Amino acid sequence: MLPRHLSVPQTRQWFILLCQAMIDEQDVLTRADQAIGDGDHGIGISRGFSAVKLKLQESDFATLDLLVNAVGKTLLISIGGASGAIFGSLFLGGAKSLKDRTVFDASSLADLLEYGLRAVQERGKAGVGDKTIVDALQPAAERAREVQADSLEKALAEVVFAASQGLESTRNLQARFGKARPLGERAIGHLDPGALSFTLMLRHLSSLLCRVAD
Amino acid sequence: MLPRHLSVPQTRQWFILLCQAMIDEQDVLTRADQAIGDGDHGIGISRGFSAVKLKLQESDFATLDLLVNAVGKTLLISIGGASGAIFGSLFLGGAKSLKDRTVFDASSLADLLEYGLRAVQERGKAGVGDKTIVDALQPAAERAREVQADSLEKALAEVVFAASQGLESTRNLQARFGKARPLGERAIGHLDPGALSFTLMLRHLSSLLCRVAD
Amino acid sequence: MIRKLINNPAQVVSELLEGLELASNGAIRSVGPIGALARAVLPEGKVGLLIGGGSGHEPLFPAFIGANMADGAACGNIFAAPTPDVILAVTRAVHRGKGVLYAYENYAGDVMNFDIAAEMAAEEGIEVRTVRVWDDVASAPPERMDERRGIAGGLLVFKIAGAAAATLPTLDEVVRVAAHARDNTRSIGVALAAGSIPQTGEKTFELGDNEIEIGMGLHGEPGVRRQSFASADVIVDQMMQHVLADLPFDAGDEVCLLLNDLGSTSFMELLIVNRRARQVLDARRIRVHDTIIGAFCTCQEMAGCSISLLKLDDELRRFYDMPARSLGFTKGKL
Amino acid sequence: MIRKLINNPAQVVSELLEGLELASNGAIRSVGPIGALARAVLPEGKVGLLIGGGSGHEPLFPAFIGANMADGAACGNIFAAPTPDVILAVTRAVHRGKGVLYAYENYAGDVMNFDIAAEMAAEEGIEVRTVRVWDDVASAPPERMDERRGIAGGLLVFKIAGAAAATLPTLDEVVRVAAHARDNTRSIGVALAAGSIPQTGEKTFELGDNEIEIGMGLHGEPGVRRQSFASADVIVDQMMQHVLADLPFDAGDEVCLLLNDLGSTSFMELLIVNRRARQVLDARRIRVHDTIIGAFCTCQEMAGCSISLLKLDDELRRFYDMPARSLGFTKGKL
Ligand SMILES: Nc1ncnc2c1ncn2[C@@H]1O[C@H](COP(=O)(O)OP(=O)(O)O)[C@@H](O)[C@H]1O
Ligand SMILES: Nc1ncnc2c1ncn2[C@@H]1O[C@H](COP(=O)(O)OP(=O)(O)O)[C@@H](O)[C@H]1O
Ligand SMILES: [Mg+2]
Ligand SMILES: [Mg+2]
Ligand SMILES: [Mg+2]
Ligand SMILES: [Mg+2]
Repeated sequence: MLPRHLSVPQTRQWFILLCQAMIDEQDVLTRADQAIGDGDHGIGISRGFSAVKLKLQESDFATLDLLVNAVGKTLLISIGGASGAIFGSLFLGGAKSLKDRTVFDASSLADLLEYGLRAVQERGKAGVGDKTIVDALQPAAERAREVQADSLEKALAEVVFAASQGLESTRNLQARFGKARPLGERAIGHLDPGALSFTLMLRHLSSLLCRVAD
Repeated sequence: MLPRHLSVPQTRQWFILLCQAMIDEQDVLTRADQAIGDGDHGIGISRGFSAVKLKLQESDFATLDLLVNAVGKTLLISIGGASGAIFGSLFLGGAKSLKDRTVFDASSLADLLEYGLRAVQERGKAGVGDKTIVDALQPAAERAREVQADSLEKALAEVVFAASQGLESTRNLQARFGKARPLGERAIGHLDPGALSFTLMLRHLSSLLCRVAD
Repeated sequence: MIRKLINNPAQVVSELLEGLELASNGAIRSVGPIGALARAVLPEGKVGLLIGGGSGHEPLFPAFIGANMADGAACGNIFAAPTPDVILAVTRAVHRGKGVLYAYENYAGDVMNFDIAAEMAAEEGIEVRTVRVWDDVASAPPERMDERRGIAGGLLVFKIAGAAAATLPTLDEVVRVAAHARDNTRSIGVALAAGSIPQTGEKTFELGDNEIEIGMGLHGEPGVRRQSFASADVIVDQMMQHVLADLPFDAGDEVCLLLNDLGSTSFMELLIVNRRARQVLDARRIRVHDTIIGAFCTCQEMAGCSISLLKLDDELRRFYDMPARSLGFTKGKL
Repeated sequence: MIRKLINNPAQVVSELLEGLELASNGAIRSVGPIGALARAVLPEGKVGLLIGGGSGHEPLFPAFIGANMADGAACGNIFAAPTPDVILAVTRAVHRGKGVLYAYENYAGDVMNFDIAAEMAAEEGIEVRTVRVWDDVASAPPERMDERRGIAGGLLVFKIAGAAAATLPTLDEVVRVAAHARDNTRSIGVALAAGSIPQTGEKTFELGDNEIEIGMGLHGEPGVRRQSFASADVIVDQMMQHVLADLPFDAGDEVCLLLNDLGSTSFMELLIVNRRARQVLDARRIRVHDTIIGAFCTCQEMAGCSISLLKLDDELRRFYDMPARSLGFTKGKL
């Protein structure tokens, strides 16, 4: 039986496992960004999560906000480009909702995604339908709020599904932000790279939960 | 029976026929110069003989030296590169030996090649064995002197043979001049482009003799 | 197998910046994390000019640091906007009490990272203003001007901003002049073949054997439309058509003309492009004050060029004509 | 299908020169048959400096016409030395009573055509002297120095000759300074991929997928030896080894360093090459006075670069430091 929630050390270990999984997604994300962007998203995400892995391995964190803030700050100063600012803002915004909390449960997930979404939209001004990360992040945040009373494991499965639907919705959208924008219709038929990396992140968090030691 | 010699108008027609034949050698000469040079010899020769063809068609010439001088001057100012100076000098030098002559016979050929060789060697300083045009020009000039009493047709056949042997000798030589020089042994196995174009010129003169109208 | 004169592909940015620093003989130094460079000597009371963006487009951005040019540059990874910590480090280094102008090209990543840095600088009491370059007429319609991409026209804006920042006493005035230059600059590119990302060797885009793309973006973002290959004159006519109609440039105007190699197009081809561009301008009675030809804003070994036009007035001409010196661009005065 | 921004391949030279003339806004004009260009305004009593050679290597030669640079240029067809009539026309145009210096790169075609022109000029009473550039250390052993090819180091020689011709009163003195610069200049190139001849689209040489060639000539003439591809540092170490040993350059020397793109190698790669070159020079206690980086002497879209070193003394430094202005090279003084 998977734990209903994680301690801060367990969350740290969980995030470290996530890092390696995201590093291994480099080629998939490179191809996605080649189709409708400049081909650097995979390298950026891989560089970002490599830096986070080092950061989390070298120190402990007393509370969730300190842990999540460290993830956000590290992504912000290591990925660069649009997704650096976006992923950085997501975690930095999310950390604000976890002040002094020491238990990562479904409600922590809901708070992190809600505040993260707010920060991303304040920074990037994109909304659902603009073919950006928001198309996966918003449905994920909304679903997380609905299942915040469930176990972390169950909530994550729901949130992953919501994000995946949002990701798939980006296939038929034209981009209103970022390097795909000038493509017009030529962006149709391709998934948004940022929405893809965000959804892959949630999928790995969900599948890695079982490997977090008690 | 081919004429023992040609008048100036006949020689002009003969040279005009030569021009088209040399223009058509562009690809052969390009490949030869690609192997051990910079690949522009074919373009240069084609450009040069196109200019000569125009020059000879637009005016008549009273004497052989005026005709041959016009060929030399035109090649000099249209080919460019090493072969422009070399072919220009060959004909300009040769023209000096034909002052006020109006009959092109085997002895005219011998004089033209001898004075041409002298001008080329004064300009380029190359000798037999240096893998340049001189390796074909010198034997041709020497053979021409030996057969200067024969008919033009018979003399040309001998001169073509001598030039061809000289050309073939360049295959196993290292270059001491021009762009092939730094190749060292790597030039071995390839004919010298300048020797090739000179030999082709003599071969075409020989085969075109029969088409010169009486 | 990536056939480029690089070492470890992952170290490309730090090594190119080290090479630039060495080439400057001490005039340019690192002022923080990798990517943060600034002039070693900066007069007190000068308005600071900070430019920057993703690497891989050299000489753009760091090779434009210099006298009467940029005071510092924040350089990101290949094709990735610089991170806020790098931008902030350069901001502190170039701040001489009169505030700092951020001038960069209008890409989502740049806008967000530079905004975050500007907020951080404000918290430290450093006033920052921003002028974004959006000269690529092919990247969005005129009514959505602020969605347009920035390409080689940025050199003209940075050159004028550099001259203004070296002479005008306040940030407001420097911002006004820089924005005015930006508003008068229009560019368009044409792509003949893709460059490749140094780390992966992947091509930035695919073009058919007989295809070119007018309006192609600097990072290989697809442009207006693909069409079959044509002669230089045919291509230049179309490019000039786009650019001239956009400002618009009218008879009697005076312009500066920038012909920029995107990576592997020869100076010879740029001269042939210039021949046609001048024929078009002369026919429309548009005078050319000065012409700049070379590789200033590139995309690795991409084949193609961009044409940029800056409409001059007395003010812009004054700053344009001022001498300037940097490793990637020099404007002499004898 | 030749994917280049050209029109009729047979008109490439005349069109590129027309484009250069237009870019000069009247400062450079045609002075005879195609290929003959000179400055429109030349002071009386000036020693004339005429440079030239085959086209296809732009900016070299015509884009180096300008103030404190060359007074005129004789340009041949692609990769073919200019013809004597073109050289003579430029000679007449740049002659201001003090004679003319021919400075060009040491190729058989150039030597013969320029010699013919010099003889023609002498017949018209114009004194002509000649300095040939042979900076390519890989093209012949030191004992046969005058058989060596000229490559990008020619820019440094022409720059110094231009400054000398603008200041020194006699042809003899200008010749002495130019020859002194030539004697102190050494270069070597490395080829990664071939360029192609515009008229035919033919590659100038073939290299295996995993091959590079150190010492490769400018026109694609084969170099010293082929070897397998390696990292920038490994390649630069070998190149510097060749060049430094040749003069030789010793500890305590002061040099100018030129890193020249041969056509499609990025400014980024040249900065990475510079990083290693400086490490080698610093380790040998050889000081670098100035560094020039860019595409000055190219071979169409050839990938690769050349490294040139000029050993300075007080005289050469004075002329090197003088400002200069041309479309292809500018040295500023603020
Ligand atoms: N304004 C924005 N708001 C939200 N997400 C954005 C915005 N701009 C870009 N993105 C996200 O960034 C992703 C591209 O990331 P990346 O390729 O690393 O950036 P860059 O465009 O700088 O190369 C896009 O797929 C999109 O999801
Ligand atoms: N010094 C010389 N003397 C005689 N012939 C020469 C000399 N230098 C070059 N050549 C001839 O010129 C030919 C090359 O011509 P071409 O390719 O047109 O000149 P370039 O080397 O300028 O490209 C060589 O094959 C050689 O026969
Ligand atoms: Mg991208
Ligand atoms: Mg040749
Ligand atoms: Mg990017
Ligand atoms: Mg040649």
